Amino acid sequence: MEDFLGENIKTQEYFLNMGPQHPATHGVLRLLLKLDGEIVHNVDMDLGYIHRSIEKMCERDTYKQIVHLTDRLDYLSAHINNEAVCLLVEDALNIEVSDRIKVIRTIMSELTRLSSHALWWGVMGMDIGALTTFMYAFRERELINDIFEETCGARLTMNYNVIGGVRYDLHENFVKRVKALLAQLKQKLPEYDKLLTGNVIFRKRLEGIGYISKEDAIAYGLNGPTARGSGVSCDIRKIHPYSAYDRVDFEESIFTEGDSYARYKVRIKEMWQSVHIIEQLIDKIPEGEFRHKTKALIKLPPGDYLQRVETARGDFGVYVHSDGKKSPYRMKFRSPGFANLAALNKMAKGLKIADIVAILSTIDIVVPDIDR
Amino acid sequence: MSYFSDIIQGTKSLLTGMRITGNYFFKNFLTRKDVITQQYPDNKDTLKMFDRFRGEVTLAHNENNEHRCDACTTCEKTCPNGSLEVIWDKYKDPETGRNKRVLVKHIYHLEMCTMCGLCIEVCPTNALEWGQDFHHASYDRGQLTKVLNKPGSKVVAGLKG
Amino acid sequence: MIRLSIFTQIHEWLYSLMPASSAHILELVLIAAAYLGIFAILGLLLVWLERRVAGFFQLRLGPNRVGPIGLFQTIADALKLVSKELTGTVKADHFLYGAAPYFIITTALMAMALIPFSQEIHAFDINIGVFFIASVSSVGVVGIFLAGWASNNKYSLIGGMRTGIQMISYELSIGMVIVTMTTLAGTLQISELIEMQRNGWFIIQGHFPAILAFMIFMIAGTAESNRVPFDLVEAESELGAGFHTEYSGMNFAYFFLAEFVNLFIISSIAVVLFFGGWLAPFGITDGLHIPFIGLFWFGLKVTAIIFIFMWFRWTFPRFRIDQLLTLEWKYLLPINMVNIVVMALMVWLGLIIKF
Amino acid sequence: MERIIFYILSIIIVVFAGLSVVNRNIMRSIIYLLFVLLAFAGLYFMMEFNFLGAVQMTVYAGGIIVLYINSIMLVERINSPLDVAKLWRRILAGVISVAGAIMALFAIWSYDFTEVGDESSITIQDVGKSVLNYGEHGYILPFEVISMLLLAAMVGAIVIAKTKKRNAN
Repeated sequence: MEDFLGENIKTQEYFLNMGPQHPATHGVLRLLLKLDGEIVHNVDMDLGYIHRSIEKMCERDTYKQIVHLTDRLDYLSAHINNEAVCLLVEDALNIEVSDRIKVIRTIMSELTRLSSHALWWGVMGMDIGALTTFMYAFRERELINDIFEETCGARLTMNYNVIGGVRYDLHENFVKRVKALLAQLKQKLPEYDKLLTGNVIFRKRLEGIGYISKEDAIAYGLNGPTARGSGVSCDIRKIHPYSAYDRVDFEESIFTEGDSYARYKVRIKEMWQSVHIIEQLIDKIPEGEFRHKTKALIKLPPGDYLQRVETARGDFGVYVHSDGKKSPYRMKFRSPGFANLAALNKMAKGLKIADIVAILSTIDIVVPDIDR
Repeated sequence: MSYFSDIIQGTKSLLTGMRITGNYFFKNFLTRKDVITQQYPDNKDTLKMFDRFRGEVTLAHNENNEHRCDACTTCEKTCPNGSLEVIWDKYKDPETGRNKRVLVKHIYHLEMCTMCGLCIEVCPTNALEWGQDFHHASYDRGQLTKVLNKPGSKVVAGLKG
Repeated sequence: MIRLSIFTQIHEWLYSLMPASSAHILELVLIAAAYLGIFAILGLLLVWLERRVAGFFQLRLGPNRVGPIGLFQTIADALKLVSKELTGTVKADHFLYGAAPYFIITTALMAMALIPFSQEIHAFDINIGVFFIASVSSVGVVGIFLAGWASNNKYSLIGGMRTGIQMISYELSIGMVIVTMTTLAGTLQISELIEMQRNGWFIIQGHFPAILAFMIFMIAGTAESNRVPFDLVEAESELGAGFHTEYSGMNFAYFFLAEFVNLFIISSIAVVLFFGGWLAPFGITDGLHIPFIGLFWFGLKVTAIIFIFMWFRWTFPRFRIDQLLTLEWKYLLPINMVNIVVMALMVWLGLIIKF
Repeated sequence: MERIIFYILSIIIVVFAGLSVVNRNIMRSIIYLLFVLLAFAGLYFMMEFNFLGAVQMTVYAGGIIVLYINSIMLVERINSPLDVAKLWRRILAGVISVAGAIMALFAIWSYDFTEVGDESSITIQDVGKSVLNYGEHGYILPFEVISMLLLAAMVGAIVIAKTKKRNAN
């Protein structure tokens, strides 16, 4: 427009504070938008509104106490975060956990992923403007949460993993409930597709929006479904299999378009893959111990340790530098949301306000995960 | 020609979506079968949580108003948030003549508790238990600080600590 | 003018009581008051209906505590809103900020006067009927615009700007649909429009182009009443509450009420233009002299149309602003123009279905 | 009764017309202008020129004013009050407007108005027929000329939109 109008008539840029209290930012995230009318020229991410210094708290706590803190990072993949810390400590102490523990952990992780993606799907619809999807997604999510509550005792911050196993044995209803859930998911996931995926408005809102190329995705350190939407193969479950992932057959869901719709499709496919993984494991949960005895006070031998897991949002890394004391000298969480959010400016430049909301949704941010 | 096929495809996809929501509407309207929400305050009395539900930390009392806490303070040390405070007193056991601890107040700060369950795990005498109560809302923060041992309660006789 | 027998009695009683001029004024005031009452009741009822319907769509029950099946829920809400503090921003343009809700309320009321509730209850049967409603509702836009501007809030401003663009575009579609149907009917007067449908509703008389016009009308009507998928004006997930972000209490309630009354008005126009207004389907109740039967049929039809609008709302995602414009200017407008020609040809060649 | 309404409308027109000129807040000026236009529509309705009144509302109140607001919002200095013109300009403007008013009044007073009986109001058919009539009192020529003008405007708008798109690509 500026070329056409020449020097004399200019449009005025203005700033808009999106957040920290805004329905689209999924928490207390502040985006400072530089707008020209509706067109976004720049996005500044302003973080730190719910920083709780969890990493610093970890330096104070013993390893057993640290586990439950990780619930509070990415609260939608609480179980997987717990698992990361447990795996790290078990590796460092050379504890070989039984097959039963591995399988239980894997099933739980996949259930967590399903529940997280179900919530994401509902909220995605809400961000785009379809309010009903939220309730439909919660119907399935509630079933998963019931399974969690029956076995772990909590619905969100499960804190089910402990160092050396899991806290309780599986509840006797577990297998029955999971099978019912899988049956329902197989019936309802196509409904998700009909309601949202195929919808022409929805597709027009996402297709070609928020494009990020494969090179940029790698350069920005994107991970998880966000990167897989750009064709980057980065599934930790495939690259560094942990727990029982090496014995199940599943496909890494990769789409190469790099736009919001690709990221959306990745997550929908991941839900199907999770169903597939659980199906393989649920009938043959091996017998064995569900919890190995560990020392009352765990001390890691001095050294550096790293454990990566694939949460619902991507590559979650735990790094510990131990000096041999009862708590880590330094604990660092590499959270997937932080890296993914960093690419928002790249994705959203030149698009509209409504697109920012859609892109944020397809990145699937959880603000406590970003702020820690 | 894509202009017209776009219109037809788009309309079709919209109608597919409407069929799904419409199905649910009429099913619910006629039978209330798919309703997934609970009518909460109505079912307050019949609502039962799962056995392992972690509502709050409680100190188990038996029918004689006796608990199993010997005031060893392991739970207090283990708690990552400082939600538990064990206040104890010394007394001389008349039989053995040794100094022993007795529990005066087991204070529980619910507002600080993250329900991690470490205290219950480490308790050497299995005195602490999960409570099923979830009606924790209150207008006053002070009400969230609870004393776990009931008034007049004693330690179970013969407890080894 | 109002012609139902009880109204005639009141009319005569008033004129017998006092001189003609004062009776006339009093009658006008009474009618205005009656319409204000209808306005409020309709608004509250529709809000209740929306929430109830939304509940069923979303696997919930909706309001069901206050009164039988939650009917008094909205009254309780209205009481709450009345008792709330009216807040505003310091640097707002207070005159315009205060005036904006009344713009919308007034225009909605003016359009209400033309709604043919039944053969008898019809306050203002003007010879340009439908066109008048369209023109009045075009003024209502200014209210939303002002609310967005005067709030001195950027979210409101964006909402206001979006309204302007959206309304100007979609009024065109509504106008052209009206033109299409007038080509068939040959009149704009609402009572005549309805009487002409004794030989079959216009959607049957005009068959294919009329159905197309009806579909376009439903789309444009959704846009006119700012509902999903065209609720960019208040787009909750993008703009907070859009143009009424800064309004609270009763000022907010006015917007809310007017939105629902506008929905009713749009549905009424659809019923008048396509579904024969107060006429019974196939004239099944024509011989019977049941009081308020016209009101019953009209209400039934309008409720059905409103239900479709609600169905849209609880199914579809929201458009983006440029897609909204693309839809109007690239799809609806050309189709509409062709449709007018087709309709004119049909009327000319006498290809209309009449019973 | 009608007389009272007429006076009310006239007062609205005069007062708000004055306010819309005097006011230094551009947004308020527009709104006052809107009131003036709406009051004019009211006058038309009083005269049973229903179609004209409705057109007045749609085109002026609904269309032109919204366009004004839209374009004014694009102006950079919308928040600050308008500048006051120089004194000689104000005097000149005053003289011109007074002269215009005198001319208008002179024309009105010199014309010999005859009272028209209460005829039935003009229907849409009448309007349509006279617009597409090429005989006496027919408006077919201006109608077509205006449609050509609108076509030109539309083409212009498309050209502007297209230019932008080519640059973007």
